[in-house]
Amino acid sequence: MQIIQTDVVIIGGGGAGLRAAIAAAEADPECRIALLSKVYPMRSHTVAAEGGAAAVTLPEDSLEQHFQDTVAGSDWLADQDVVDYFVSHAYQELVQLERWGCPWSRKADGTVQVRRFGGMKTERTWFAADKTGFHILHTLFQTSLKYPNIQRFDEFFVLDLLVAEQQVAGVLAMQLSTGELFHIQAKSVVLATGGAGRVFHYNTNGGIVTGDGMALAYRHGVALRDMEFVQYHPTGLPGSGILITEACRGESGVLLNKDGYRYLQDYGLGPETPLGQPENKCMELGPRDKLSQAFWHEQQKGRTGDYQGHAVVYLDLRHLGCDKLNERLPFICDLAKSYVNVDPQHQLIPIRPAVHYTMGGIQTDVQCHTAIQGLYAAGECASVGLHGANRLGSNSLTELLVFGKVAGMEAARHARQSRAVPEAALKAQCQEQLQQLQARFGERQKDTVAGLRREMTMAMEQGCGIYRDAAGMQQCLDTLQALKQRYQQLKVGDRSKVFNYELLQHYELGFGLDVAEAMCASALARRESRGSHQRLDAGMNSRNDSDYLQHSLASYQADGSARISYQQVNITKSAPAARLYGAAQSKEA
Amino acid sequence: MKPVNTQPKRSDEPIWWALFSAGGVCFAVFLPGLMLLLGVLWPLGFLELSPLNYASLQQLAAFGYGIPALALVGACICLPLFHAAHRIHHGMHDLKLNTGLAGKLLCYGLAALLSATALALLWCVLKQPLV
Amino acid sequence: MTEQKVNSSSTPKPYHSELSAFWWLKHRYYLLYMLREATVLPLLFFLGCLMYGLYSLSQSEQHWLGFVAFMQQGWVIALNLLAFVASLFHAKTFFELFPRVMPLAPAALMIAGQWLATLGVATVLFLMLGAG
Amino acid sequence: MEKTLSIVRYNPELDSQPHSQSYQVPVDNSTSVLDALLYIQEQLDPTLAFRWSCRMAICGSCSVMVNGIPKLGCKTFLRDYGDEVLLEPLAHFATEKDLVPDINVFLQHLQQVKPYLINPEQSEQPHKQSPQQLAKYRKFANCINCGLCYSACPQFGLNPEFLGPAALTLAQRYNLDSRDQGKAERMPELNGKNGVWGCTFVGFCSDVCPKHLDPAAAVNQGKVASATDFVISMFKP
Repeated sequence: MQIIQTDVVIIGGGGAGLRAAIAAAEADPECRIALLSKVYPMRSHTVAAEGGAAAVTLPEDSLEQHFQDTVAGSDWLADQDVVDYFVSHAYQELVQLERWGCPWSRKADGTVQVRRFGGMKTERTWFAADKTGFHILHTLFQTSLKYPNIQRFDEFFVLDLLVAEQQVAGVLAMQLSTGELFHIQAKSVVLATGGAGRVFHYNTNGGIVTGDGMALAYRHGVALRDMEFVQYHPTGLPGSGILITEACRGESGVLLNKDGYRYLQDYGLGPETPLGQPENKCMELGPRDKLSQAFWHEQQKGRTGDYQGHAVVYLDLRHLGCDKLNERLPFICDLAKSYVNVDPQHQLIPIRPAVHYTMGGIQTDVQCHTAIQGLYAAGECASVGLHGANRLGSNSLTELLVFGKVAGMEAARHARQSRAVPEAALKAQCQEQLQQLQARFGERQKDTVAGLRREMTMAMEQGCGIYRDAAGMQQCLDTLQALKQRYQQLKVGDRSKVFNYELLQHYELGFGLDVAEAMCASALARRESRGSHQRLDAGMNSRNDSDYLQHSLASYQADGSARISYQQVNITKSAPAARLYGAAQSKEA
Repeated sequence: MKPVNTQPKRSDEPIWWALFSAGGVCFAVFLPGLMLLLGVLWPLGFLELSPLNYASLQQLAAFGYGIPALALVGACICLPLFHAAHRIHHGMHDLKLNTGLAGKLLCYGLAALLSATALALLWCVLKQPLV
Repeated sequence: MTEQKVNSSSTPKPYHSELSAFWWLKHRYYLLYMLREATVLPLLFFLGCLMYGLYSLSQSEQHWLGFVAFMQQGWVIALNLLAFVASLFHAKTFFELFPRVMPLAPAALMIAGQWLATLGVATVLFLMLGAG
Repeated sequence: MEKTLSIVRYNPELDSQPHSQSYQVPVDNSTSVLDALLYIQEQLDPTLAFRWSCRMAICGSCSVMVNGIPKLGCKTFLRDYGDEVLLEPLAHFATEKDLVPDINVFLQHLQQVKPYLINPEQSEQPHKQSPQQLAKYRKFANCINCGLCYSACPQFGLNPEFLGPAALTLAQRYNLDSRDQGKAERMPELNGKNGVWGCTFVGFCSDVCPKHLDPAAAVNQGKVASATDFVISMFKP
């Protein structure tokens, strides 16, 4: 086992991790930063974000409106102090990225262009064609190359956080190319490991999005917050779940059912807006939870089409014309041609909802602190309290930047003043992990990693989908617990040290099972419907502020199960009200 | 991993590349017509090519076509020579014949030598007394 | 950003395979590349002919007639025909590369312009030498 | 319907050199090379090693040689191939295991060209940049670092110190950016024999680029820049 000493360890090389690394490097040039990632940073899933990043930009817009949209979008489960901080720091972060070279799309006068996005009152989404996440990630990665105090550990997989006396002291990681273990000692650790969409079967996420960081913190006693809120993106490709950005609708794309009818007008989002003239917060520009739920209802009514056995509705971009499609949505055209053999200029794109984003995550305060001293979290793996029960599109890319920076600066600050942790305790932890690692190897039995993973993802799909009920969730929870039992017996047959992906996936499955259980248990406990969490059970199919205007907290118990408790939501200026979209909100305003 | 050399030596390739490019243009623009005419059609007797006899060429030379003739030799012989030298030099590397500096000297040296010879021959033609 | 400094003395080595000198036979694209590079070989032959002509011109009419006879031999004509074809292949590749290296105008326009130049030069040569 | 995938495998702990192994894979009209690899790993042989993530041609992980041509596994469909398909690790890189190439040399080359905006001016406001100025470099900013161009480039195969298509394209991307002032810092790398002058315009890199960003053009535009820089340097003391 190699021992490496550093000041700040950042786990995850995506948008949040890179932003944190740069922030720490700038805050303190003396600070040694180790950036660990299980893939090369530019492979991180930030790369797949398409639509854009939100910040108040136009003169007619205001921080107040961005705040209101975000809070209403969250179904009042966002912490309003956090939203306040977020909206007021969003613009400067996007400008910072611009000054680092991000190729934002421009207006003719050379200023930054903004586009419409779902649930947003005003155009405030910065974009770089339809590859915004890609450009943000590569800009951050390339910028990070400037800083000599950022040391990269590419393709290192973190097996455990090292914690003693409620203070983090480093991580234990495995170098994938050699199988060698590294004890990396640090004073601060930032978790920036992304979401957990891969615990569901149909999702827009890359194969790496397995919830590792959430499980790492969870197992050390940090609560996972609001895990029942899992966002279904309304427009994924059938089968693969490949993301078709909301920007399609921002650019005036419309959704049709199998009869060619713009069905969203039946679900509180109408009246129908004229083709090519989208209106903010109406019809196709409603929030993602409402749109995905509308799909479910259409399916129940038998009004969805069929694409190779998948129920679908259709995204119509034909009226945008060749030039606009090429300028604004070139990647989408490419994806549609490659993966469903459709030319959006002339044909409808079959789409259906797919799991996209975990609103919940590692509980942190507005400064990204977790319950463990020196341990921070940012980005999708964290629940800083921004998204509540439903995230608005284009808030998460900005979140990476705003809170990635906070986490990096806080981690660097903490590293300067933290005290040493007794080494003996850490050594023991490393030894224990080493033993656990050895115990994973053995003769393969009937169960395989891939088999158990499939059972988990199907169970989540069935039990924790767009609409949920007690029986389905209970069944899902039982399945997950049974799978965890079987997981204990599951052995890795491949004993090779170099790029042992069977071993890696074994770990990932273990992390995923814990996260899935936290999701399911949190969902079962929330006996109301709010945002992305919609229940069919009698008496629970509407919002219940008197009992559930609270964050759920899932805590890891000794037996591996989740204990659910609740935490007050921080409400400062926006009292809970009805979420209004379509004509209703216009009247209100 | 090897340490990165942050200030690598400036390559002299721009000189050869410029000559190569100029020669490439000549090869593509001037030579196809010339090759077809002088190399194929004329020897086959498809064309009269009345100016292409010894006496007329001599007269052309005598009546002050020195500068155009120089340009013609430059464009049709010298620059294409450097074009060829450049491709052969890189072609050796492509074939893993690592001839190093010697190969480079040979390629561009020969091109220079032959160019000089062509110009010298032109000089002789122009200086020749009219018969 | 610094690279990770990691001791890996005991670890198994990645497999390196050397590129063979005949890598260009492996794929049609590479073969075309090598053909493009090889267009200079018949070019050199033609340049030799030109220099021979120049030499004979500098000597005497006798020499000149010798050169004319040389040019009329079958194998010389064949090689020069090859050189002509090679020059066209070279021209095609060269004209297509030019707008990518210097994107001054739409590529198709630049390519057409260059072919026009080649055609123009050939026409002038015909008129000067052939028509008289 | 089924197809046979011949996969070149190499386990450094056991093998002295690579060998190929065949697998039968069920295939339909939408099966990509990546889908087939995942099928093998999940159903037939969990020891098979390859990289992948986004499966939508943007993360650049799943690069592999398909019948001798570098391709993104997720964007290459078996419907376009015959009954037998050969998969090999990316050419011109060392192979760590099976289909996993060692791309550290590529990352080092990227770093060498200083691929970030260099501009000492401090401001709280964004630069102005017209759509025309953006269009000048935007194409070259679309590189996903998949490394296919390195596998297509014989010059990189012959000389691993050649900076290669993607790194030189990235240098050109920043040199062409109206907001950048770092060209002078980047040129020394480009001016060397392993910089732009290592290229002989084979052009295959542009052919295999999954994002069609024409790295060969970028590199050769770099030659013009380097030649200009050469002339300027002659007039400087």
